[in-house]
Amino acid sequence: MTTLFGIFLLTLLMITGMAIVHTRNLFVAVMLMGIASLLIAASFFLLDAADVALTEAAIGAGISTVLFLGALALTSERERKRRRSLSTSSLLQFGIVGVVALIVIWATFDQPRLGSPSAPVQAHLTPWYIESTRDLIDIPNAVTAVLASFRGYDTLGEVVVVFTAGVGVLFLLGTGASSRAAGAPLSEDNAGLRHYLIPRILGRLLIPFILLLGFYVQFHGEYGPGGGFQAGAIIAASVILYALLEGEQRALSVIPQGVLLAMMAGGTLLFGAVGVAGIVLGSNFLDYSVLSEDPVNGQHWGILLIEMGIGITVAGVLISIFHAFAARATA
Amino acid sequence: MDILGLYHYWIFAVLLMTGFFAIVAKPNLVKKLIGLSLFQSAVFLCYITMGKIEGGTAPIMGEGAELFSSPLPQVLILTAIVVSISTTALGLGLVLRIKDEYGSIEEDEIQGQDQP
Amino acid sequence: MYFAAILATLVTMALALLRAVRGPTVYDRVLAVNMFGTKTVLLLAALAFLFGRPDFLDLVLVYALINFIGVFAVLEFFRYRAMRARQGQVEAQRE
Amino acid sequence: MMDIAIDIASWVLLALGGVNLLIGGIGVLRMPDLYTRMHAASLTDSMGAILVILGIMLQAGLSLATVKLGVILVFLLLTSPTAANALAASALLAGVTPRTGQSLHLSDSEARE
Repeated sequence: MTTLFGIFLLTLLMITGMAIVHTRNLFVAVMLMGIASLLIAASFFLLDAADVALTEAAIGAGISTVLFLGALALTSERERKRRRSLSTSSLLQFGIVGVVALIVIWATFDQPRLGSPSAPVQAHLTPWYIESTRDLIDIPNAVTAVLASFRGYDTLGEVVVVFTAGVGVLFLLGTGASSRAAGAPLSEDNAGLRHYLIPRILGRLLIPFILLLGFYVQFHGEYGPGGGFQAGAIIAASVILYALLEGEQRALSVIPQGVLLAMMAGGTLLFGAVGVAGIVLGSNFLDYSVLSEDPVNGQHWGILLIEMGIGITVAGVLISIFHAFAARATA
Repeated sequence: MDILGLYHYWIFAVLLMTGFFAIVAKPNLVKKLIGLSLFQSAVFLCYITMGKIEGGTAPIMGEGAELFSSPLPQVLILTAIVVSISTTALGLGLVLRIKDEYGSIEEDEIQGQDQP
Repeated sequence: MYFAAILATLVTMALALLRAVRGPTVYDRVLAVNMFGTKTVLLLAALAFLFGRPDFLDLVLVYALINFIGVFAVLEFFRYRAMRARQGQVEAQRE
Repeated sequence: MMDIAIDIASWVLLALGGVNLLIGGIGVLRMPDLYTRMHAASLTDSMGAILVILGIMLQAGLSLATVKLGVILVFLLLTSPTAANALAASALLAGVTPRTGQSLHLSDSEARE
């Protein structure tokens, strides 16, 4: 029965995807992307991936829409109309896409069926991870254990990629500090959604709860779905909500750009430092067992610290990216 | 049951190609990035589907849970989602700079300006 | 037990999606997205209980709180667009 | 005995919630203009959500899950009317006028002109 639910959701997703590509109005495309993100999160949940669904919820529902709308506000909202004739190049495009689609569908016939217990994924690695999480790390959430401990190198790489992307956006768009210093102070009219009284009051009411939820997800990540990536995104979303309500200047005066840069670098450094601490205490890079007398307790400490590093970096990067886009809009 | 078991993968193939079509055929750069995110989503779903096990539950141990789906694909995709939003932001930043330089975000117009 | 509610939610989601695709105005689409969000919250809440893992309600909580930001982003976008249009008019009158 | 009573009550609530959701969904699709559609959408957000979540709450009994469900319901009941209010206000400011009288009989495609 749940398989049928999944099929229904995925069919809706396919329709949404086609509508996204078909429409010429980019604003509509972004709205439909919001729906697609909700459908994807629901599908993740049906496929037993609660952590991934939480990540998609934190990222797709808020931050992704905000970024795309910011880019649309600064460019144009519509695709330019092109003459509709079946030229050779458009035939070629349809041909290539069709052929590749057929190849991919053909390749799926070798895939193990959905949920098959004899699939290679389930063969030896999954039981090993589940067993070892119980024995070596002793936390309920195997995803957090794999993310932070067994595949710590991998996660360090991902955090560095997020950090690098954030630095890249700041290089491309600037931190906005120079234009703000030179330009006139923003008029009242230009500062957030001040005229919408009800949303503004309610938004201010909700921001503390979102922040609280962010911290809960951060520190509860070992026991339930959650962890640093999700918590960073949720905290960034609360700051972005504040910036939307009160104007970007206010948000920047609460968390200045310097602090954001320190968060971006500091979180990544914290992750690396925990790894180096493992070497200093006489074991391997990112081996947390030596952080405490008791190896299991050491693992707990290591996971807690690096999840904090991840959360700080992700929150810093996402808020910085938002400010970089917003500063361009008000300049 | 065989057909239903593969249906998920077919949807991903179609979604993958829908995104790919936007990347190849649409001249608008923002639309290309939207297509790229669709493409990424299809890959994410494909990975998560592979980790699912019949009758299992999410790999978070609790009372009454015996059989767990694979945590490994979930870890890979969890980080990939955050990386994908960062890289999409980087792409959008590039688009904004291109708009500054060329005054357009349509691919053919930009190429037209490059060839005198 | 939960099947009736889940099925109704899924059908409502499909109807909302149809409205989002058909439009006709942008506001209809924003309305559809917003409605889709609350339906997802209900769907995930019912699914969490169907699976017998009520501790996954954290995820639903995130959705109930964060979905809201999209609407604010849209409002800000409309406001910015209106402001741009007004600026454009003033400049056109000056010339 | 008590269990059966609770089961029946939660069945009724869930089914009624489902009916409300469906009615709202059909309304969103069939109503003639934006404001009437918002009316239908708010039916799913209020009655639909309240009944479904109450139905689930009865099943959960006295536990942490019930508290979480209550919090979710409160947040839903706070946010969705606010979003609807903001949306209606900005649509009205942008010049989307409610349709009245004769124009109600126009179809979607004519109204777009």
